[in-house]
Amino acid sequence: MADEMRATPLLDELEKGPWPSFVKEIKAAAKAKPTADDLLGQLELSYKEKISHWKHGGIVGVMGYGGGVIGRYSDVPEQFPNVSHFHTLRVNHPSGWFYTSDVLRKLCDIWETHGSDLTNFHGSTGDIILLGTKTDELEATFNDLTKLGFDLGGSGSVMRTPSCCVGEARCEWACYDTMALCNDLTHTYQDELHRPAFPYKFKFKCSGCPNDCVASIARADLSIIGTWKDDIQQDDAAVSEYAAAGLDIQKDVCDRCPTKCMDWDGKRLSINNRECVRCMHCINVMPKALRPGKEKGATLLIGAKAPILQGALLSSVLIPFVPAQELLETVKELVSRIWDFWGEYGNNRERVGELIQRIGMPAFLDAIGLDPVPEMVSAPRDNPYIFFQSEDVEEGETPGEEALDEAAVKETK
Amino acid sequence: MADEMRATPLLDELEKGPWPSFVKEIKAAAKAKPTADDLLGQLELSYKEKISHWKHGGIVGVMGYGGGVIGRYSDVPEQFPNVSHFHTLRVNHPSGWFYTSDVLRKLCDIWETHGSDLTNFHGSTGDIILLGTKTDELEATFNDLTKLGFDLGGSGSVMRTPSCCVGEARCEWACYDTMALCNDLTHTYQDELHRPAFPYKFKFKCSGCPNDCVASIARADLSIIGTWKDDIQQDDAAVSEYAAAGLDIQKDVCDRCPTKCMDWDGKRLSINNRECVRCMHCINVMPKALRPGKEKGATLLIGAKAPILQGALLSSVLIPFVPAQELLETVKELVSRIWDFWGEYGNNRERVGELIQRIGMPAFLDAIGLDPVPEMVSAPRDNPYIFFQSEDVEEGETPGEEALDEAAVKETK
Amino acid sequence: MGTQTERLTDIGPPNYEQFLHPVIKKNYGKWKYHENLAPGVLCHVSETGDRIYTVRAGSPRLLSIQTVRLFADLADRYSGGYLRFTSRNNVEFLLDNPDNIEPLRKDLAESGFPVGGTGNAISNIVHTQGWVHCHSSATDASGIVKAVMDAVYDHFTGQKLPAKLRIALACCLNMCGAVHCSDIAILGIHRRAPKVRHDMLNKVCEIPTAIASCPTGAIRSATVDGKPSVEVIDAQCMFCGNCYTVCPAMPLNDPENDGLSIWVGGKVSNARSAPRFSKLAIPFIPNNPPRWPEVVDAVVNIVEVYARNARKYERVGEWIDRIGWPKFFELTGIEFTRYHIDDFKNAGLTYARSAHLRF
Amino acid sequence: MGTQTERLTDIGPPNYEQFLHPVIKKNYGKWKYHENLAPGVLCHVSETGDRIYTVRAGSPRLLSIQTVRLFADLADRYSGGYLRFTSRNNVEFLLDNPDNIEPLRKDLAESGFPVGGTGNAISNIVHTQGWVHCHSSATDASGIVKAVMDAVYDHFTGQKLPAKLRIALACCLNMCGAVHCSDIAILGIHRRAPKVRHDMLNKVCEIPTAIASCPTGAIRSATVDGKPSVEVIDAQCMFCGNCYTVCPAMPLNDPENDGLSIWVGGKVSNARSAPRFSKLAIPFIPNNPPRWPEVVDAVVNIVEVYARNARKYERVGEWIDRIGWPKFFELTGIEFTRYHIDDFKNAGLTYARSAHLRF
Ligand code: SRM
Ligand code: SRM
Ligand code: SRM
Ligand code: SRM
Ligand code: SF4
Ligand code: SF4
Ligand code: SF4
Ligand code: SF4
Ligand code: SF4
Ligand code: SF4
Ligand code: SF4
Ligand code: SF4
Repeated sequence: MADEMRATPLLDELEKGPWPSFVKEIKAAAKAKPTADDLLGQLELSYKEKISHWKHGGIVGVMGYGGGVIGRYSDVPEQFPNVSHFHTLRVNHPSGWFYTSDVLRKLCDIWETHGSDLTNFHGSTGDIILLGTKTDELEATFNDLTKLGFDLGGSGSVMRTPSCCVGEARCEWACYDTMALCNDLTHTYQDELHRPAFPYKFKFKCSGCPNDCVASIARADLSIIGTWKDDIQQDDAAVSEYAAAGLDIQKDVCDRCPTKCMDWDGKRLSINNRECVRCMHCINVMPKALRPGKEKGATLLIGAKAPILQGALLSSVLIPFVPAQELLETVKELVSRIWDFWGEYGNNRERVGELIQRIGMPAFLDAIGLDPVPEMVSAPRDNPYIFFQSEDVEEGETPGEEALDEAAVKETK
Repeated sequence: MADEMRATPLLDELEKGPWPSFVKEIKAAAKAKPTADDLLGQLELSYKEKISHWKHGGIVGVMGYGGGVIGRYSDVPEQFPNVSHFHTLRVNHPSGWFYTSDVLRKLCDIWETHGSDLTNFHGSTGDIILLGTKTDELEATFNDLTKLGFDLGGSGSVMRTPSCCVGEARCEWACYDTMALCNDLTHTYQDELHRPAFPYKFKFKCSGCPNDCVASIARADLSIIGTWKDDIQQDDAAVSEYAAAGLDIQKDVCDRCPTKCMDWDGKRLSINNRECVRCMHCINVMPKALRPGKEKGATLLIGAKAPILQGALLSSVLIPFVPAQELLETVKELVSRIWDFWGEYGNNRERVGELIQRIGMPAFLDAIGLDPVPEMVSAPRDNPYIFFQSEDVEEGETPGEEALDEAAVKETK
Repeated sequence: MGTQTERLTDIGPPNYEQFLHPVIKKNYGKWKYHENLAPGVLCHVSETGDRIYTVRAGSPRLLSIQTVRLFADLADRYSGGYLRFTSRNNVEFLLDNPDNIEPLRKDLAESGFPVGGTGNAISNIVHTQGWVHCHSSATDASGIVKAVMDAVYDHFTGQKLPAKLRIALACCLNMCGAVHCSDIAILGIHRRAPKVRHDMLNKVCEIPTAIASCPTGAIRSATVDGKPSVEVIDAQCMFCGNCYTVCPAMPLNDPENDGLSIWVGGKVSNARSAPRFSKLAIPFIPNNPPRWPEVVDAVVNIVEVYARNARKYERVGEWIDRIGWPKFFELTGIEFTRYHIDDFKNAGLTYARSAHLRF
Repeated sequence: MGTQTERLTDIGPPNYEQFLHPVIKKNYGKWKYHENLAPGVLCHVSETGDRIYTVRAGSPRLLSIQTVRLFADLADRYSGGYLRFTSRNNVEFLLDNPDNIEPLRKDLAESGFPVGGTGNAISNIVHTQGWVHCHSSATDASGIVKAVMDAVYDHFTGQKLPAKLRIALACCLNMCGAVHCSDIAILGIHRRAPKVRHDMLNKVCEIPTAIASCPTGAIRSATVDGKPSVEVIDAQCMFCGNCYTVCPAMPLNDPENDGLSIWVGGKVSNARSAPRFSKLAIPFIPNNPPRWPEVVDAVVNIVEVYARNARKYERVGEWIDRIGWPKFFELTGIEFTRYHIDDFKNAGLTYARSAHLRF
């Protein structure tokens, strides 16, 4: 193929420096693959002109799937014919991104046969990204992938591949089995993942504790964050060792506790666990001495998303605590109610968090049949604009359906 | 007049109990005044029917003034003819609400001649309220008031009577002369106070320090709150006396400091004045030991208002610090620019705070010619929706346009 | 200003200086510190060593001239004729002679005016007109204030609370009295959409103004029996009353559905924490004149729970910051409902967007 | 699901269990505590006393199959063939034998892969496609990431920062890297309204969808040389790109006006303070490939000022909480402009509504 390399003076600058270079990666692939070589060329052109040379893809994909492939076309195909199509496949990753050398090699072999030799480990949703191939290779790639036991991830208005932190596989703080839950959800919702049936995308992310190592509260429509109900497990001997080893427990632990619910008298650390908000800080600082409690489970939060259209959202508390053993069932049951309502009342390209913003949490709770609890708010309303429901006022109209009335109605707000 | 009292079984219940009773006040007035007596009757009716019996006033007032009188009419005049009209006059109070027995008596005499004998000392804006008289008494009351040296306050879309805390008259913490400023503003803007020329009302309130004893940050379109620039004045001997007297300086002072910028080693209190946010707490707790600094002045904040229409607003920082001696001039100069812009661009019944909400602070600052400073915000924006101004942007071109073609079918993502 | 006739106009208020006690005039701007001698009694000490004594008495604010004259007499007798009113409508007598404090207190007590309201007390309730003078009131003001102050009287004459506790009342959403930043706010609310008086609307209101007045766009023009008028989409109305303010033909007063709501945790001062709005505690309590027992009980309950649980110097809102809202509802026994969750303009900014939870 | 043919479909991902190191399988859910042995090297200890050693190496994320195979070889050599990737796209080798740590580190170093990113370090930069694969990118992703990581390399291989420092990059406002909660976020932005391709718009887009896509209502339908199309009211456009996402005929890429913005102080974890968004630090830096020196300098400056001034355990945002935003701008020398003041949907909620000020 491309025996003597094309000139890429700009990109070559990015081979310098200590951090591993993506340019070296592309060049490595370019040795064998004209697609990668043309990618290199088009990228050099983008660096020169300071503009992307990709254009919107049409719908491309594999038979019977509504997503999983991102179509991309070069807008300078005459210069770079090998990337005139350059579609990526999104592939469900194994929970926790665990692999064996063997399975990785087999994935590489598949991509060597069908694609550009370029990948992302991983995409930010968590999928394995097979970066760039032609339309007619898609079906073949898919068939080899499924034979190896892999399947496509999502794109478009579908559920996206759930992701999770390493959890119980390698973390002492996991309050539930994140990898099992993530794997169960991915398998349970294969249809929702592969065939667009939603107003917009829907993402799950599972973190084993409030450190939230998969950033679920910032990126998931449903964020599942481990926590505990009882007291922090405390090993006084280990606390003393930390103190002896020079840790300033007052300053670095107690004073940093957001609720100041810890007391250190120089000998003994006492925690007022009823005031503790499970922030993890003290545990993070003294992993040998403190651990989450034994009554473990998770908090379910809803609605995170990126800024388009009305500004970014973090997920907000929907169910403060679900015991670990009830988690899968509770999530499934809850999600079915949420998807029903969202599917019916969500506008096109409206994330569930945006729907809640539009109609208000109270109407949303009515709709999915959840009772309001104070844990759902950082504070009650401060404005006096209370939409009293007809059933609560004298000579009111027929009760029932308020939520949906209000949902319909408050779109004007 | 009403020789034997009318029966008011409900209101009589409110003569019981230790707190001074407004019913007793109305009855006292009712002895001599049929108006007060009919007020009593109508109020008893309201208590029975749980509804107000006042109607919207038409515009009533005194010659040449556009406000200062609130017109009120009974909706049951046949039952209570003496309150068929029952208008109140709003009267500018002397700064700080200071009086002599002599001047109070003269005010009473005027009201005895022309009104219901009922008053409010004071209305929540700060005016003296002469509560209830007939239309044809208004002019006469006004003339007697002006002879005594009093004038009307505001109502409608005018500047309202400014108010201030007691300040330097009786408070050691005043960082500027609140009463002088309040009095100067009231006199400077008599025309704006008496003749509607604004989109809506405009209120000034002057507090001498961040304790804000006239609640200016919650109730004033322009809030003027005293503060200081240099270090807190500290009397170490007095600090020790507080400690000796049993004050827990660590717990009650240092630990309550919002920026934790105070250090108490059991002997000496040291304040990191650069971290101090002038909250007043430590001074409040130890008035003999700590006082505001010597470099005094005020912070100007803009835009507070009640919730109608878009929700209540607290004032926000416009000018972090104005030296005390420059305060009057600065406020006048600033206000003229604000009123010009608000007058031109404010919608009908739109407070200046609402105007700022609508167009955004940046545009407001441009309009009044003030430079942005970080003190104006609790934090910079978190949304990426920046309206870059044309002067900051190049006239750009979009290359590669020809490349767009119909091969790019409709996007689905 | 074509109105400048022989009449005196635009003279403004009299200059305050003529009303200042000589000791205050002399020490104006020279005050050094103050002491709280007893509830309602303050002593301010000047750099010059001079002292002025303040005796603060509670007032119903709605005063007959008879009572104003009584205050004048007491001032002549004890404070050289000098007195003032406070931003919370209490009356303050300014004495140069401490020996006059006790006799003044006695005389005030005999006439039924309690001395107090200073320090960590419940001071007078800032309030509004209510049924005494306002057409848009959803409730009375003075009556509830009287009933509540009777119930918390000992907190006015005492100073045993963790911090100042400010109560305010407004009789409709216009919130005259700015109750929106009070430790405890009592707010009159309507709960039914305005009943449009089609017969008169076109005569007494500008239809476009009425339509424009609605923050939720619930009002649209309509023709009713031939007359141009407006109609209100009930489901879209949150009863703010703004339409009634601009259009008399849209009354929303309603004996059955008007009532009170209770709000907590606001503050104005910058002391320690920043100023903040009060938050909803109780969405609705029916009007129950003459003494509104349910409102009184609700306020007393919040005050007592606060007094028992808050730490020194914690205002109500600061106490709740520490214990969290769930605990507030638990301790007060107040029910948390869907109405507590904001669904107005900035709905969503008050949702709990973290995993910080107490169990 | 009419697609159930002989083809395998909807099988989902392979079960993770088959990829777990035996020690992990055995101690799954039994981990007791961990130690950070060195930058990039963790030791997790189980209740059973077993230990698993993790060696974390930096990765460019965009990997050729050659490099993936290299990782596989190293895993075979040192970690029984077991490895994983992290949520920040680093690769982790899982070892049961600590003697393999050093040789593995050496081999990785020789192939150019640094070990680090644990503890109080700057870990890998979460990022997106950029010019490598996305049409809406206002900048490249991988190139800036490479240039920045070269500059902060010692913070990846070291752990000397006050706390973890998370950097993320997204090449347009869609924010695929979810950069909105990062200690330092690098965000590609457009600054010019879309140039409408009237010639083809009607053929490739639904006009109503295009109009509806605009959050500010800046798009309205128009007919241009007889063709149905849309026009953009420039003054109302804030360049979000949503119209381009739904309509290929509305490109807003522009070499002169596209570039970067820098955001600071966000976090995701609930440790100490609640999760929060990043706030605007620098509104615009022009694209300057191949190494974007201005962006690199801006990031390095913020990192170094933070490293010098923050206290132990203070994330960037927590540090700014303590010193205040004015001080942040003063210390970093970044100019505060009108663009820093929010004027979008909830404008006003970020205004300073207290008298708490430092001088
Ligand atoms: C590949 C990936 C970036 C990466 O390099 O890793 C990506 C790439 C694209 N994203 Fe994304 N998003 C990717 C993760 C995300 C994330 C992060 C996450 O999932 O945790 C977000 C923010 C979280 C969220 O969902 O809000 C994200 C928010 C968006 C949005 C804005 C969605 C919103 O509601 O605001 C769009 C716009 C859209 O959906 O039309 C978008 C659209 C796109 C499109 C499809 C742009 C388009 O219209 O074609 C990009 C295709 C690029 C390409 O050429 O391949 N992408 N996108 C990530 C998916 C890889 C994977 O499957 O693992
Ligand atoms: C008398 C007084 C209440 C009292 O009992 O003390 C009062 C009474 C009225 N206010 Fe007020 N407001 C009074 C202080 C306030 C305050 C407090 C303040 O000024 O510090 C506020 C909140 C602060 C603010 O301005 O935002 C206030 C916010 C309103 C509003 C809402 C304004 C807004 O922008 O949200 C209205 C509605 C309006 O203006 O149409 C209003 C309207 C009214 C009207 C005129 C109702 C009407 O439409 O006719 C009331 C006349 C009652 C009557 O029959 O006399 N009143 N009003 C206060 C004036 C006395 C005085 O001059 O000293
Ligand atoms: C007389 C008055 C000013 C006036 O010109 O009328 C006044 C006078 C004083 N205030 Fe005040 N405040 C007065 C209304 C206020 C208000 C406004 C209000 O209540 O509507 C506030 C804001 C309330 C709020 O935050 O919601 C107010 C917040 C304070 C504070 C801060 C308290 C706190 O911890 O938040 C202090 C400091 C303190 O008490 O330690 C203070 C302190 C003081 C001092 C001690 C100042 C001094 O050195 O003289 C004065 C005696 C206070 C006392 O009552 O013990 N004053 N003070 C007002 C009396 C009202 C009344 O009759 O009760
Ligand atoms: C491997 C990984 C999870 C995974 O399944 O991939 C992971 C693993 C661990 N995290 Fe994490 N975190 C990982 C991403 C995250 C993220 C998500 C992100 O960065 O996008 C966060 C949220 C970041 C944020 O707040 O913006 C995160 C916030 C934490 C924290 C809280 C730090 C803080 O003070 O805010 C801790 C506790 C600590 O470090 O003391 C923590 C602690 C840990 C511990 C010590 C947990 C344990 O006991 O094993 C693990 C080693 C940490 C280390 O690197 O020193 N992990 N951790 C992720 C490694 C990413 C990387 O390659 O660097
Ligand atoms: S989120 Fe918690 S449980 Fe999961 S890896 Fe991070 S620290 Fe461990
Ligand atoms: S977890 Fe957080 S809140 Fe709980 S005690 Fe530890 S530091 Fe305090
Ligand atoms: S605001 Fe400050 S200066 Fe004014 S009275 Fe209150 S404490 Fe004194
Ligand atoms: S005034 Fe407030 S911020 Fe300043 S030192 Fe005193 S307590 Fe701290
Ligand atoms: S609060 Fe409402 S009802 Fe009460 S006086 Fe003000 S406007 Fe009238
Ligand atoms: S009361 Fe308020 S919300 Fe209801 S119609 Fe009138 S203006 Fe609209
Ligand atoms: S951030 Fe924007 S430009 Fe970058 S990959 Fe995502 S959609 Fe494409
Ligand atoms: S870029 Fe965004 S704001 Fe501008 S026209 Fe398109 S959608 Fe509207």
